[in-house]
Amino acid sequence: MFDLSYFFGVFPVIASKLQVTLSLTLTAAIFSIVIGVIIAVIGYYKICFLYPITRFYLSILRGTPLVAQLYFFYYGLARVSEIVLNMKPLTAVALVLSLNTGAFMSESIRGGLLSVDSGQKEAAAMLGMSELQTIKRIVLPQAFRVSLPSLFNDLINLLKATSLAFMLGVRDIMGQAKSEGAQSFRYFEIYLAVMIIYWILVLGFSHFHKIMDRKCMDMY
Amino acid sequence: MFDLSYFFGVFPVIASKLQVTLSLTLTAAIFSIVIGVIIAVIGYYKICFLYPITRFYLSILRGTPLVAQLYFFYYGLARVSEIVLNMKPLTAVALVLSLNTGAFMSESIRGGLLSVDSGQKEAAAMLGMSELQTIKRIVLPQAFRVSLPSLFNDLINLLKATSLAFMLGVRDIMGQAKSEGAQSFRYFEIYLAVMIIYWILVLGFSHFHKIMDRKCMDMY
Amino acid sequence: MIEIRDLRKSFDGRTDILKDINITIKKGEIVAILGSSGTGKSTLLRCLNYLTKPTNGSIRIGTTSIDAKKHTKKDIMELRSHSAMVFQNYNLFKNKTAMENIIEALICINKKSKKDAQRIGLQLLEKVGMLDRKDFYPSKLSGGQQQRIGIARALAVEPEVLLFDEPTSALDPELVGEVLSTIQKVAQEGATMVLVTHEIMFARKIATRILFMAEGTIVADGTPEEILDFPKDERLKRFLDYNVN
Amino acid sequence: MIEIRDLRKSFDGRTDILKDINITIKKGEIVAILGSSGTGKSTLLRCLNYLTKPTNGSIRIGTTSIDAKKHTKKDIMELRSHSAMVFQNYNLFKNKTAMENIIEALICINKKSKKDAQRIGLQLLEKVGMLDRKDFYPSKLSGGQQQRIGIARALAVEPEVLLFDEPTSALDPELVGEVLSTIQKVAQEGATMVLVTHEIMFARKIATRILFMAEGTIVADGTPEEILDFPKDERLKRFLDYNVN
Amino acid sequence: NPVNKESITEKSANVEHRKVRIATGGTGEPYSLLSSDGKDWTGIDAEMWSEISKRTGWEIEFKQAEFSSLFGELDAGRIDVAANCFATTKARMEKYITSHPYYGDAQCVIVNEDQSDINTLEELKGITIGVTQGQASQVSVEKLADTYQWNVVVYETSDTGYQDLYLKRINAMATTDSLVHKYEKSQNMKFHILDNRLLANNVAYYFQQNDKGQELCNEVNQVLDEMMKDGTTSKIITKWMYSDMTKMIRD
Ligand SMILES: Nc1ncnc2c1ncn2[C@@H]1O[C@H](COP(=O)(O)OP(=O)(O)OP(=O)(O)O)[C@@H](O)[C@H]1O
Ligand SMILES: Nc1ncnc2c1ncn2[C@@H]1O[C@H](COP(=O)(O)OP(=O)(O)OP(=O)(O)O)[C@@H](O)[C@H]1O
Ligand SMILES: [Mg+2]
Ligand SMILES: [Mg+2]
Repeated sequence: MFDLSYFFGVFPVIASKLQVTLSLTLTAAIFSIVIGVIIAVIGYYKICFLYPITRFYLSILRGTPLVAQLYFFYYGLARVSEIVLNMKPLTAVALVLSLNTGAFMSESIRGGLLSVDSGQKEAAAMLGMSELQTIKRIVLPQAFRVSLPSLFNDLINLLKATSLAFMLGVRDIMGQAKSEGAQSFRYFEIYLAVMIIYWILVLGFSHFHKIMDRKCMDMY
Repeated sequence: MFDLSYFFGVFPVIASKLQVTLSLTLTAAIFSIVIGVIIAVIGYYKICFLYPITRFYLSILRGTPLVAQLYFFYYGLARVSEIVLNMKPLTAVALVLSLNTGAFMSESIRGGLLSVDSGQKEAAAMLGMSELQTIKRIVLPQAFRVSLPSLFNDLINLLKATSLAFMLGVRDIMGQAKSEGAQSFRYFEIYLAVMIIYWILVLGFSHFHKIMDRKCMDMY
Repeated sequence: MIEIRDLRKSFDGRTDILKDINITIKKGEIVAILGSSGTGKSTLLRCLNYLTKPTNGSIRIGTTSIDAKKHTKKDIMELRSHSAMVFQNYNLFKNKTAMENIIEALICINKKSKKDAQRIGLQLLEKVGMLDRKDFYPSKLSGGQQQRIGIARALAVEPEVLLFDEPTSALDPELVGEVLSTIQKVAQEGATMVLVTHEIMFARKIATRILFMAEGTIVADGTPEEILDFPKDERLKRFLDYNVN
Repeated sequence: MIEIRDLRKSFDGRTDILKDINITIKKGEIVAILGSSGTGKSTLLRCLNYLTKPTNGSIRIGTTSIDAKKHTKKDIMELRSHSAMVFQNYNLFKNKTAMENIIEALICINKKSKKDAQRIGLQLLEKVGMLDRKDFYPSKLSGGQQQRIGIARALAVEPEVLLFDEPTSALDPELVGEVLSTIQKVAQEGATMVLVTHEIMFARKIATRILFMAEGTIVADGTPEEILDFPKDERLKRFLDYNVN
Repeated sequence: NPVNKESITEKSANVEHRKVRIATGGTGEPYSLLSSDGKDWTGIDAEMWSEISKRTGWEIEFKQAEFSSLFGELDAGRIDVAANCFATTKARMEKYITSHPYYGDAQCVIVNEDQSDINTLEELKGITIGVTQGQASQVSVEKLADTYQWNVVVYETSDTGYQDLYLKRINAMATTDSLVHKYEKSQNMKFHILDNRLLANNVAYYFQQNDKGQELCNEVNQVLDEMMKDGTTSKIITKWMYSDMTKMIRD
């Protein structure tokens, strides 16, 4: 049933795409955390005209499936924009993933922002700190600790979502697995290989999470 | 290029699967919030022998792709378990989605739990409340407000993940869209229809979110 | 009623915040603890119901005795069942109204019906002059109002031992007077009390015995007269000299 | 220095917590506000720097005047730049150590170099007797220690107006004395001060003028002698009668 | 032997320089398979286009994309041809220009081995039958569903359908011969193919619905006709499908 030799043969083939998955994940993670923070802060202070815009952005990006977003971006916009037309598929995927994960992260961060008691914000205001200074120096560092578990949820979802690249013909781990599967139909072996690879990646993330968690805990 | 009449024709065809998507989402949502709360509480108190078990559960469920989980469950376990063999595909999908989303929700809730200051827990302990009573009556209600945005992130991810059902031959909105697309290749029209349907669903969720948010806000 | 033996507490494993504390308190005594800021008064009080876990030593309240080195969760729960505490920073439940804060333990520990609990709640709210604020959440109460709810919450469970950590810090003289009479009434009903306070006049009026703490130890122990009128310890003398009166 | 005109505040739109307050405070005055719990002392203080937005009326501090009905964010920022406040519940920054709490504004508002800021920070820590706790996070400080950091944080920015909300509630007499002398020293340097306190002796020692509040209005206003020794208002008389002394 | 990116480029370097961009699913022989580094292309379409390139001197550039994206690429004009042994259906032909068919794909119906006495669709009345989305058999089966009172389950990929059939969660599966052969071989399973066949579908290439597409299509049609006439197509198809399915092209 389970073909061990096939498994050991296919494992390195799939693992060879690690680099694509990882580089996509990390690139998009960096951009999305930036987007997430900015949108969360706008949402927190309900900054006049920016707020409705971000709400709309959130509702579209969170509200529609990622595949459809990528499709419209890469194939729809390509008809009107030379830039998109000539864009490398990897760039397009990274961009759409950043925008999408950014939307999710912004909500995770907003949750954390809610957890900081208003007393400290008042203290900052009374010292003459601007809202931006307050959020940067007082609120965000504390919100971060509370948001961390959710942000890692988002990161893991992002990692998995990079498999979207295969839609544009870029083979990541999952794309490679699908190709191999379509060829050999040995999905048990292939999925096991995929699970192990992702699992190790997520274990890596979790370790990183634990370190950050412990750092945050010191204060309390 | 964009065929309006095809769009209006395909829209109701896709929307006809709303019921599958919604019932899967709601069923799994209920189970996963229960799983999420239980695991979060175990993680919060690091309850002796349960804690490592839940950590392992989390690492597997969050660490491996949902497709692979479903495949191993529905096709792998079916070879050894009569129950799985005779399980309706919809049940299997709902089960795997609950277990998976539960893992994510548990982390979102754990973040919220971290936000409740220890002073209140001490007050509860001093009154003689057990840890379970404290968490139920004092900590969770307050954590909930902070976790809410992340939980809705998880809910939206769950909604999208129900498309996994198509793998087992159950057509939800996305499955219907894919299968229509494979027939006509009119992906622009089809994806637009899909986006609109999901978007409306998520708007519905967001409205619900806003109501709960406001309720929580009253206290502070 | 209360017996503390060789109590020692260190947060960082190096410096001792509490050093070899030995106290015996009899039933019905009202013990006030004085001492300057940061000497470990709150820590001592919190050790009494194991909110802060001592590093060393044993504590007995009523029939429950508990040792820092070996004890179970159940022991701690039992120890706590004998006492109730008013916190220095109130620690009210933020998701509960004033009334709900007071009756929380009645419903959830004493298994009183909601109606009974509310009857008791109303009496206590009346006693601390907060009837008109009964449905306010803590975030909408003034400092003194929060403190009074904290006191009412502790009184509600009618414990054998009451621990007060600066129960009057946010109260004006008028309310201090009322709290004083409430506490004295409870004391007459047989409860034992340990109060941390920095209001010497309040200590004099209420206490049957005063402990003076400095640098984690008890340096003076006696009746209010002995401690306040005829202080012997140098640090105590200096402490009293600064008294604004 | 400070001018309050027709100040009114209502949280729920029905009951007025503050009613038609009119006060003028001259430069260098030390004004103590007395009154029982829940009469609106903290609210009045918080209105002075718009942490609580008044429902009605205008406030002037120094050169900045601001009206409840029409003002910009910039106006509020400017108003706040004239004053600093010590909160009743301290409100320290939880993610910053004692030292960092004090120098936060120096670095971030006054644009001092880190070295300069720390020099000032050390002086202030010394003044409030907290040098040995400079790297502690607020959660690891005792109540009185937190309060002293709160005071140091407000003093650090050297504002024209200092607002104190029960600055000595968690302090023992020895420290109260020290805070008193610190505040008097700052006053001599020309700062104006408004203090909410319920320690009448403290008010008598420090204040050049005392306001007595009841039910959201100022019912008595005068020198400490006028207010404390020859009270006229009935409520004031009762309030003073309860004084534990 | 596989088509290789470099070899094609080399060959065409000295001929008239014209580049034709092809997208393919590339997920499996006998139709179309791209190697994991994306450089080699094998299967029917690979050999067909290798031959077309030889005859025209065009430079061939191929790339992989998932099913839905393939046509997105075509719409966006990033590619000129979609090639993956696509069956022609009415709906598809309305949206795109299709070349002349190069073979006809017949679909079969399979059941589990222990039901090898079943040989006609009549005997499968009222059962549950699986098909894979996008395959020509989906249309055929859905058309016949009423007649035979079938409960049709559409799968996203063939594999899960075969698995369900093997586990007897469904009774039959409509698929293609070549796929069944391949699956049986790789999984060590045995299915029974009914004698009764489903309809055949023509297989062709897709071009953009515009003048440029039409022009290219016409040129490709010319070559395809040539290849059909001299038996090259027949040879390629027979090599991969084990029978000459060019005979099954329908009008
Ligand atoms: N969690 C902690 N970690 C480290 N040190 C602590 C912690 N909690 C308290 N301390 C230190 O222990 C000492 C005693 O604190 P405690 O709260 O008992 O003082 P206190 O006598 O109640 O003072 P106050 O009158 O100011 O409330 C203080 O110096 C404080 O800095
Ligand atoms: N956010 C709020 N919403 C509604 N009511 C409030 C709010 N904040 C304060 N109050 C009410 O306003 C009144 C005045 O509060 P304030 O804090 O000014 O009292 P105070 O004079 O400072 O009392 P204390 O001496 O107890 O601190 C109180 O009765 C309180 O319940
Ligand atoms: Mg204390
Ligand atoms: Mg107040």
